[in-house]
Amino acid sequence: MKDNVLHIENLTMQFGGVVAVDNFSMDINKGEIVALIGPNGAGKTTAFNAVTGVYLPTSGRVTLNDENITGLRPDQITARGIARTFQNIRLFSSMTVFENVLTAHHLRRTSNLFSATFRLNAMEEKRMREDTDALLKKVDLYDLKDEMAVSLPYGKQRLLEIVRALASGPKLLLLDEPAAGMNPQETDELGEFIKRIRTEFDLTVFIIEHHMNLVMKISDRIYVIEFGKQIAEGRPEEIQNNQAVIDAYLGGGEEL
Amino acid sequence: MKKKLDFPHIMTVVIIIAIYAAVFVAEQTIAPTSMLFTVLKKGATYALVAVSMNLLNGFTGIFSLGQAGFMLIGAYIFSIFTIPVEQRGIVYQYYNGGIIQFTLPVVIAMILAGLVAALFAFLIGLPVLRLKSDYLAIATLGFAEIVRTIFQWDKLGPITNGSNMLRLFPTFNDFNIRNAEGNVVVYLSTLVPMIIAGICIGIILLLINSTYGRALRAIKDDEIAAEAMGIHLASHKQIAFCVSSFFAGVGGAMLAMYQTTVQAKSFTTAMTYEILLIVVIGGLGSVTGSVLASFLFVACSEWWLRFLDQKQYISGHEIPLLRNGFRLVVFSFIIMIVVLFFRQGIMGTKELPDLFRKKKTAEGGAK
Amino acid sequence: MKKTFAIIAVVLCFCMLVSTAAFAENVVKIGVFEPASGDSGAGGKQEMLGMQYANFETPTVEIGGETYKVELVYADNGSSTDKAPSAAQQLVSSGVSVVLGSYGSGVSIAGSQYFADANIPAIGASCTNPQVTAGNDHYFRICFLDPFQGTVLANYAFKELGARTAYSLAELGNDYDQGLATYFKQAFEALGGTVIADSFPTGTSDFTSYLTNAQMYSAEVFFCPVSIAYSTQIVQQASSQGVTFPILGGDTLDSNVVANAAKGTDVNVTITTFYQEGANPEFDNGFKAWLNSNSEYLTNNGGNDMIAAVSVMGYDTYYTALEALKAAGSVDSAAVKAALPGVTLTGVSGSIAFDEVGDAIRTSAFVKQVDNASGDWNFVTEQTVD
Amino acid sequence: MWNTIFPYLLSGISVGGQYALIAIGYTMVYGILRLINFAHGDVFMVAGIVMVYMAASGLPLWLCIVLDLAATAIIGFAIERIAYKPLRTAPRMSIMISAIGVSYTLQNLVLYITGGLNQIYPKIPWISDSITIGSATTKVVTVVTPILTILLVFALVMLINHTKVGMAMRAVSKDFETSQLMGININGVISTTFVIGSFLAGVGSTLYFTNYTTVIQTSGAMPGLKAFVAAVFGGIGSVPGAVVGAFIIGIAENIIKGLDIILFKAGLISKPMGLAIFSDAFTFALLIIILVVKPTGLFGEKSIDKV
Repeated sequence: MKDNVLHIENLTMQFGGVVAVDNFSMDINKGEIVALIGPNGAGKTTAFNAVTGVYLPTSGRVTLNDENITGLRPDQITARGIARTFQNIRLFSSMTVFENVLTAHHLRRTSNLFSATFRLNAMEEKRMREDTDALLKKVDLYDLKDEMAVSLPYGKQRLLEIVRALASGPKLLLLDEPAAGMNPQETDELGEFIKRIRTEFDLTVFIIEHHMNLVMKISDRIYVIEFGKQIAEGRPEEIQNNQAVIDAYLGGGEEL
Repeated sequence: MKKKLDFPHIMTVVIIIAIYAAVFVAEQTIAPTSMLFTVLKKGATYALVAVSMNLLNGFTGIFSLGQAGFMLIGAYIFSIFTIPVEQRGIVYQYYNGGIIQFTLPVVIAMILAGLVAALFAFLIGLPVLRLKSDYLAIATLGFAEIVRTIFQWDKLGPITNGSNMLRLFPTFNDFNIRNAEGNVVVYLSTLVPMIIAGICIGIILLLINSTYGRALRAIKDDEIAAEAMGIHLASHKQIAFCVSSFFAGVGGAMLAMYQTTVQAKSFTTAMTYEILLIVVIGGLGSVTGSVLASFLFVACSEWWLRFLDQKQYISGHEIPLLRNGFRLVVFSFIIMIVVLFFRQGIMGTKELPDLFRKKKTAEGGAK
Repeated sequence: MKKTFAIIAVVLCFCMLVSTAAFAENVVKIGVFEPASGDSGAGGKQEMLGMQYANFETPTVEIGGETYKVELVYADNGSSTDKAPSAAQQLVSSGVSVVLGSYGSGVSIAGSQYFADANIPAIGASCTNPQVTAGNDHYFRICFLDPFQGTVLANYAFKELGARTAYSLAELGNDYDQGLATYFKQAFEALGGTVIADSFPTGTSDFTSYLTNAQMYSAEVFFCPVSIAYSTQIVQQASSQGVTFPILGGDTLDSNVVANAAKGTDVNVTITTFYQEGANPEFDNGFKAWLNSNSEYLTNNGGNDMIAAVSVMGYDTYYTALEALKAAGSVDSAAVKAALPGVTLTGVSGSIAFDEVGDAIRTSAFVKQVDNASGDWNFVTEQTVD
Repeated sequence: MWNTIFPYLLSGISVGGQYALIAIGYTMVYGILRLINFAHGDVFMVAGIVMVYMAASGLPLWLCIVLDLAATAIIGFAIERIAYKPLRTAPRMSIMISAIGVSYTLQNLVLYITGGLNQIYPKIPWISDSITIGSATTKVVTVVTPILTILLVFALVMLINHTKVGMAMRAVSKDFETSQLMGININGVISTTFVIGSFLAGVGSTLYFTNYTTVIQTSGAMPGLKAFVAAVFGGIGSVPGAVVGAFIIGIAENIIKGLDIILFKAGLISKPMGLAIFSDAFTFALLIIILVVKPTGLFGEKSIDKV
């Protein structure tokens, strides 16, 4: 497979007797936007957590650019180029917008504890701050930079979380229900934004989302899972007409 | 951080310089026996320890209750290495003068005190920092108790003097400059400890405002998000734990100098609780708050509220309730009121410069 | 929020000013550096009672031709070496001419440097550890020392009780306990006996296993030179464990609290001390009458009017201080300090004079034993060591 | 060998039973509020002080015990209402600090009332008498304690498993918010927990102070801490776990006190090492080891953090 970024192979995640993800495999290629959908409780976030190292997979393998990242810690995985957002927003509540984004630069530091404390890293610190400013300008959050992150309106918080993830310099961005709680207009803007950053930051995007309009509009390919198992894979129009998918959503007793 | 000093920062610097100048003048003019100096000396010591605890509990969100243990280590290391050789025979009376037969200069001994405390913190941090909040609290508390026992063990007597008192090491009064006759020319016994504490707190502030400080605050706010941002939890918690313990160790050395004697027995959990209460009264996450609260706490307990412990008469009538112990009762009620009704403490998460800034709606609204 | 704190601070400052406002001329302040709380609180209070009684008896003193009213200034050192510094500092800052105390050697040592720095002399009533007066010129004491007391106890255990194995139990971090235990061990082993020494951490209340240890080692005497708080528990637990060895202690055990604990049991409690009730009937009667005049005094004396030796020592310390003030002819602490080495007087506990270190010249100690039926102390012998 | 160890074992079982009664209070409160009630050891101490003053007032002893237990339960209830309830929505650290504040306050109040003097606990007939079992002589209370403890624990487990209140308690400890939504009277359940916990601490205090006779303001600190360690050791939230933990810790600390002679008689050491002083430290070392090896304790349930 060409330009493979993320490769998941026979991933299984078990909690006690519950199998949350069952022998799941997938591939994401460079520059793609790939969506993972499925009814509530299908194991989507669990799969995300297994990829980002929050959970240790029961079995299976995850590789990033052909490097095995199974069993690495979340911070190691982020360092290798996977950044993520969370289903329920996890911003740093005691920090401003600016500081939230600045914190992501900590990962790429060259200073050590001593040089940072005694300001021997002034150049680097200056660069971090300038980069943060530049990034905030790019995404139109610069005017809000000194606001406390948690005092922003909901939509902006979602946006800020994505920007914070971008600041860590990822190759692959994982978005966990970024449109949750957004109105249709905000959702549309989000879709445009995701497409825009893919180009501007040379990204590959892996997204979990319930807003079908958004998913169908921006995804290159879609994976569908139910009870932890893959039931379909394909381009948006293929998925829309897939009987198994329709059954899962309508017949599974799920309220959409 | 910013090169340009804005008005709030200028005011802060002015205030700090003014305080130090006032202390210097006061020391030369007021009788050295005044309680004021006792309060300032002990206050400076507690301020350093409280700030170091705040670094853990307030800024990193690690609920550690091992402070007394690290102070004990610091106090012991300092005093063991600074007792003059000729006095060791008296101090280590049951151990033939002990086995350490050299002394280190005060400053080096203080740094060593911090380093040894940090080393212990590193070793204990390896297993316990993985634990969650309350478990961590109780494990560090247990660690402090274990340290206290080990230092009292008879078999270590040649080093630690067993459970007996260490004394005759340099104290704050040795910072006074004396003339040939031994009379004090310049009083520095209060100013120097305040400067030492000031420098240490300054370093902690620099750390808090560095990229590492931001990482620590990120951990406090949300461990999972911090980890997803590439912050290695274990090593950063370890950094906070070791740095905090380093300064707790230095604080322990200062406490030794203040007390003039050191004994493992007195470094109890009650001491840790006392410091924790100071941190809470000052505001978890405010260095200024911890410093202010330390001086207030010490002043109240050692000075201002002392009259509550003595019988008092107003125009011949004895005021009821006042007798030994009443001070502590009043004191505990004040603390309970702060804990229950002023949860943010004196400063919340604000620092001194913030007081000179116009109120930000974002921050003010959160309370 | 901030206002509240400001108001509290202002009110406190005001209260403080009111409280420290001094009036009346010709007052000489004597500091009472004693534990009123903590493990040694009971002993400290009894020692204070002696000073208070002496102050009641002689409330004024002639200094340099003028009559001064004596004001006792109290500071509770809480029986702990970390609270002692601020208590000492409190006395120093209130301008005392001389300090009395403390019960407990550890706290005396812990406060010592503060008195030295302020050039204020201190007179210990019952702090028997050599370290209190060693290496300084401001600390004096009117009691005997632990090397002496330890030897007396060891002799008594070895010769009178015929013990060859002794179990000694001391509190960790208590300089008095550890010191006396060490001197006892040295003396007892010099006589040819064996001592097994154990220590317990502060705050212990379960002594059963330590008593079991002594039984297991087949100890013939249980030596516990510990605070009143611990000795009462040891005595009671020894009784319920049915131990057969006698319990031997130092001057700290000389308290009606301990005697009460042994009352009605068959535990033999023997101690060395400074004074035996009955030796000075005039003092005894006066003191008892005074104690009975006020319920608070009685409470502080452990509930009855039995005379503790430390009360006598406190009483004598007060008069020693008055003598020093008279000799100095001034209330200046430095003058008092200079006058102290030459002070001699005949106190209730015997004649008092200081040697070059500042220790009392004493060559005898009383040995007393609890009468298990009445809960009184019975005089056994007066021991001297050359 | 057995004769050497037996007396220590007996002391250990006795003190273990007393720790167990305190530990139950810790474990139940933790199970429901996720709060280390640092003041619990002081409630235990206050129970002792109240008893001393009641007995001194001349009331018959049996009435004193009944009133003392009632008073202790009320104190526990009052502490929860005054110091913890207002902080229900605050961060956990705030409540824990409030608990430390309560502990500080109780100790200082007792210091003030007693004037810092040791109080002698009244002698309760029969259980204060001495008996001889095998190679050890001890008080009757030593033997009574474990039996009474096990009976009380049995009653408590029955209460938790077979009554409505018990079911509510279990529900609240499983999921605080959902139970609230299901109409369980949360405050009622929490108060009940505190009342039961304090009552048992009161019983523990009667047994403990009958054995060790002296009460001062700091009497509750160490037993409280040890009981808490026992609760964590056994798996906090689990009543049987707390009891097993308490017995293990009680026995371990007494064995350590006699370790020198045990090792000596076993021929492993030739002279005493002064190991007895490690009796408290060993408890904490045990705690750290169990936390590191099995953070949920011997009988604790594992919980997964949701991301």
